Amino acid sequence: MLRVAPIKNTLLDGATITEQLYTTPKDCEDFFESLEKPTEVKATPRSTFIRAGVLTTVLGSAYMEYGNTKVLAIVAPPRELMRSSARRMNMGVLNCYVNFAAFASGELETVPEREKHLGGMLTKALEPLVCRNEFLNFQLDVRVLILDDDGCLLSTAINCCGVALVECGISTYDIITASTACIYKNLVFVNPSAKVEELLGQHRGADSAQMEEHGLLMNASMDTFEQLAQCQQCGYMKPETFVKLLDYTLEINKSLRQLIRRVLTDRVKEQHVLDKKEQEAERQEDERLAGIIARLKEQGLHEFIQSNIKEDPYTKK
Amino acid sequence: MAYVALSEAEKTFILHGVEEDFRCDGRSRRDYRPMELETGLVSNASGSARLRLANTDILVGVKTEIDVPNPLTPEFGKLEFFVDCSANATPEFEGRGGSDLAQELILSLQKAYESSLAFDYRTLCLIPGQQCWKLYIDILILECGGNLHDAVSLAAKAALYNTKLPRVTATLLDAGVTDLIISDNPYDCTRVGIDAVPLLVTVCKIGDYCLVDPSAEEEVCSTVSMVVAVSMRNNTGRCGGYKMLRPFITKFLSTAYLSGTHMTGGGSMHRETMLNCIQLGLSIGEQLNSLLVKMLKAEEQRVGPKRPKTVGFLK
Amino acid sequence: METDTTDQSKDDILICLPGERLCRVEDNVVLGEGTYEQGGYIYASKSGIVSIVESEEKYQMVSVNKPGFHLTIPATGDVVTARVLVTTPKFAKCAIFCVRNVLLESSYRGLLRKEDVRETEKDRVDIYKSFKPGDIILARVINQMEQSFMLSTAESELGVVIAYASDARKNRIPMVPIGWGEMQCPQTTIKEPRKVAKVLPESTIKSEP
Amino acid sequence: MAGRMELLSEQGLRLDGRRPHELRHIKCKLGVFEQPDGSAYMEQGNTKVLAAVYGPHQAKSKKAEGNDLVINCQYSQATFSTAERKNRPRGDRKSLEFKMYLQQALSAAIKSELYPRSQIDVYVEVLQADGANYAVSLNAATLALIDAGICLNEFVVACTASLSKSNIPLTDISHIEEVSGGPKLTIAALPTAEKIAFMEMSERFHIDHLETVIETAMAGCREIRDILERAVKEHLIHMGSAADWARVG
Repeated sequence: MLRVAPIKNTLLDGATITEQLYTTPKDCEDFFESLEKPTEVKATPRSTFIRAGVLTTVLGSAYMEYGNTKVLAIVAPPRELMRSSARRMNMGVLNCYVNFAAFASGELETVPEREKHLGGMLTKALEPLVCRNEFLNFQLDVRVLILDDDGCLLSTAINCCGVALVECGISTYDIITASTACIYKNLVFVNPSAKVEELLGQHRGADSAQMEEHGLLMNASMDTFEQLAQCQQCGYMKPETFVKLLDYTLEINKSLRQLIRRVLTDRVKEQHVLDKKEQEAERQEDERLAGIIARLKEQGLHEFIQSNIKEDPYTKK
Repeated sequence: MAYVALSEAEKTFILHGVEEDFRCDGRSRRDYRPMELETGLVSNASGSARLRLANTDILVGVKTEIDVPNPLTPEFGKLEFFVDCSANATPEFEGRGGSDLAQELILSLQKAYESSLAFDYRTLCLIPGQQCWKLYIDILILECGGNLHDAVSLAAKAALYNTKLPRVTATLLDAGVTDLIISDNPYDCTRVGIDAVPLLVTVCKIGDYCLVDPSAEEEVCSTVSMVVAVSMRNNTGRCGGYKMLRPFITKFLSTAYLSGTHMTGGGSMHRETMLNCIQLGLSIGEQLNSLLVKMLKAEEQRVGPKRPKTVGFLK
Repeated sequence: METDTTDQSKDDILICLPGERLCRVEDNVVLGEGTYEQGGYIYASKSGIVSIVESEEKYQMVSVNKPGFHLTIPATGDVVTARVLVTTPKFAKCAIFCVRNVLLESSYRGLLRKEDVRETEKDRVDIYKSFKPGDIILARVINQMEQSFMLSTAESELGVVIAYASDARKNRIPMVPIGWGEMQCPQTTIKEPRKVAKVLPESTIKSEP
Repeated sequence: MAGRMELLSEQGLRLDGRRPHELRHIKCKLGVFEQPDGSAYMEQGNTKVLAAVYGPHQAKSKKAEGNDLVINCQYSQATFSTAERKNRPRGDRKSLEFKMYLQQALSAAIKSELYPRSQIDVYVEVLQADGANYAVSLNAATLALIDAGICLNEFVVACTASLSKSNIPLTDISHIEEVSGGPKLTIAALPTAEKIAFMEMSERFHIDHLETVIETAMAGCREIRDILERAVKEHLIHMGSAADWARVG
């Protein structure tokens, strides 16, 4: 009776995805029981690792691990706008593409739809962040590759893209931080894992009639002017719980912001040191050249020097 | 949305209008434009509705199909949205032009209808685990006059109200296989429960004021807008004792829930402005919902001679 | 300024991140690169080192420059180096591959119209007498259209910098300018009309005997 | 033609009770929308079609060859228009085919010498398909062109015709008659000038019946033209009444 969609996945022929998400509703119930219920809500981010400039081939790249959700973001320098659509106001266009790695998620038939959904939401979150009036008539492509999916996919992707944009030198109004919180059977989970998120998805929120509220809230904020870039809620909740979850996520965002600021500052120092070394090497090179010229000059080969070393007109020293 | 080119002077004119709470078409910040709603236009579809909000024209058709339920939710039916931007609205929608706008509308509708508290999927189930109804909600956008989210959600709710699912009886054949007999008597049908179905209310921020039902011009000069999905749920459990006062009571006891809000428009918002956007959206959503349900019931009562032949586009 | 100043002692560079407030807007403060102004204050929009440059009439330019590499987009008014791809009677299509002295990673499309080739007698310009496909030119960006940049070589120090003789030989050597309208190939002494850029110092131009 | 249902009962009535030469009931309205330059809605029996016209405006650069008029059509059918749900409104073979037929028929009607190097967009949306979709779309497109004020040589009108088993010609074929295997001839004609702009036929019948079937289709076209003309006059009077033309009568 079950329609099993045999999706041929070449990369996965050998390896099988170990943990199978639930197959029957019964699984959800006993998974939920097995879950250790958080007594009080600690609004702290998971253990995160962020590294800017991980790839040599691309100018702006960042890798982020949020718990065991692993995401890689790449920002290409702006290029001309391909299709000239009349809708373009006075701002540049931002396109975000999210792709799952072949081994990232178990059920493969929902992947293309989830990719489109995440891509759309990511574009909406990053639009207020980027100073789009500076690259008029240009389009900026941001690509995100999801290596491992353990919940909070969208918020991790937003954080990672924020770091990649700053790393690439695109001017942004502020540093963006995002986090997720959810509520299921009147229990608040912060940074839900993939299994908890699975509980909320596919209309299954209200198995038992007395279930009042369930839902998930993702919030991306920019704290210099306490602006909310994107606040996206799905599920079914009262306005009061909406505000409660919002405040939890804002708290998490604050601590995430410190972490990202430290990463970026270290990155700038590192590049500054690299720059210094480079300038140092360049200076030595010039001195060596000047030394050769001086030596040749004493030997009176003035015309020879003059004829083939033209004063380099283009680099204004 | 169809792109309306506005000069700076026009934008400031609209901005000042919004500040004085007197928009260029005379409405205040909380008013909606006049709407016309008609159900039962398309005879090929199980349910249909046409909504004309000023110059936004939406036609929704609901068609049904028998499908296998999702193994994770054996006793729930299925719902699928499809939005088509017809080129009638603007030449820009020709061919695949309107696909990103359509994608955005489908996403916000799917999120709003996702929770089973918002839409009662149990009514669509035939045989738990084996057979269930699958409703295709096809939305056709004929003219874009701004505020598409609200118009689309209102028309979808009206079409769902108008949907007539034929009664299905299951006979147990040998070897456990159940065979479904669908009755073809047009009047022997069940309806889909729509009281908790959410409505999308777009609260648009122009300058530092929030307004509802933005027209195409106001949408162009707004930096950011919040789409609030309002679902009314009358928790019948509590008012058990006042059976005879029920209609009066449920009006108060039905509380408004949020079933899928998100921000769109490419701007950002302060925390306080977002919260009073949500408050405004909730209050407007409640009024809109009660008005819609009253109107649908009224149209249903006009049966027999009083029922005008469907006027449709001929008005 | 709430930037962290802990490790500033080393070589007193001031690191800032996007969104950090730099200073208040006074009349003599000019917004530099990598900053934006909001509510009377100047904020950083890039991560990097803050530099305050005193220009002549006591104007301070606050700018943030990012160490490491520099992502540049040709802005209106920049002098760019471009290669001529296609010439038609009305315009020359070129690919911009370097802005000021920063080499770009991906080339941008440039368009040099006939009227913008030189200041004098604008309309009687023949593109094929000024540029040939394959030449390297210096030009100034005057406008940014939808799909490409509008270039102009109207000033005297703009125009062809490196040109190859148009007779297709393998090892082509660059031609030497002999005046502002012509270039000569040292091997085959063929003279070809070009709009030469006045960049080379006077002494290197051998005057016609 | 095995299993071809009997289109005509003994008493000479068709499946939906019409006489052989009778048309389905036609209702139409001009000026349905505000944003397009011209729009029209037409109902012929249960087939309901919306048409919108934009233009004449500058032709997109890639299509303007020479200085003649480009008619850009799009035929799309709502997913809920047929009994069986279509999963794509346009882009399938039939829509592209109808798009070409529309272009061919309309180019015969529009005076293209008045609009050199320009483009007219004609978009047709079928809300409900109950047979003769192409014919009703063309009639709706004609009304939309008139509403947009585009000069036409004459009303271009389309009508379908078929042949029952007992060789009696039938006009205006509905979906059931179409599906039950009867031959179907679609004619787009300029009735007063007795010219045929476009003709298409499915299934087959004997050659010497061709003459009578074409004649019935042309009679159908003339009848539809009169109905459309009455509707346009009514619309003009209604529009004109605002600026008191109505007294002209």
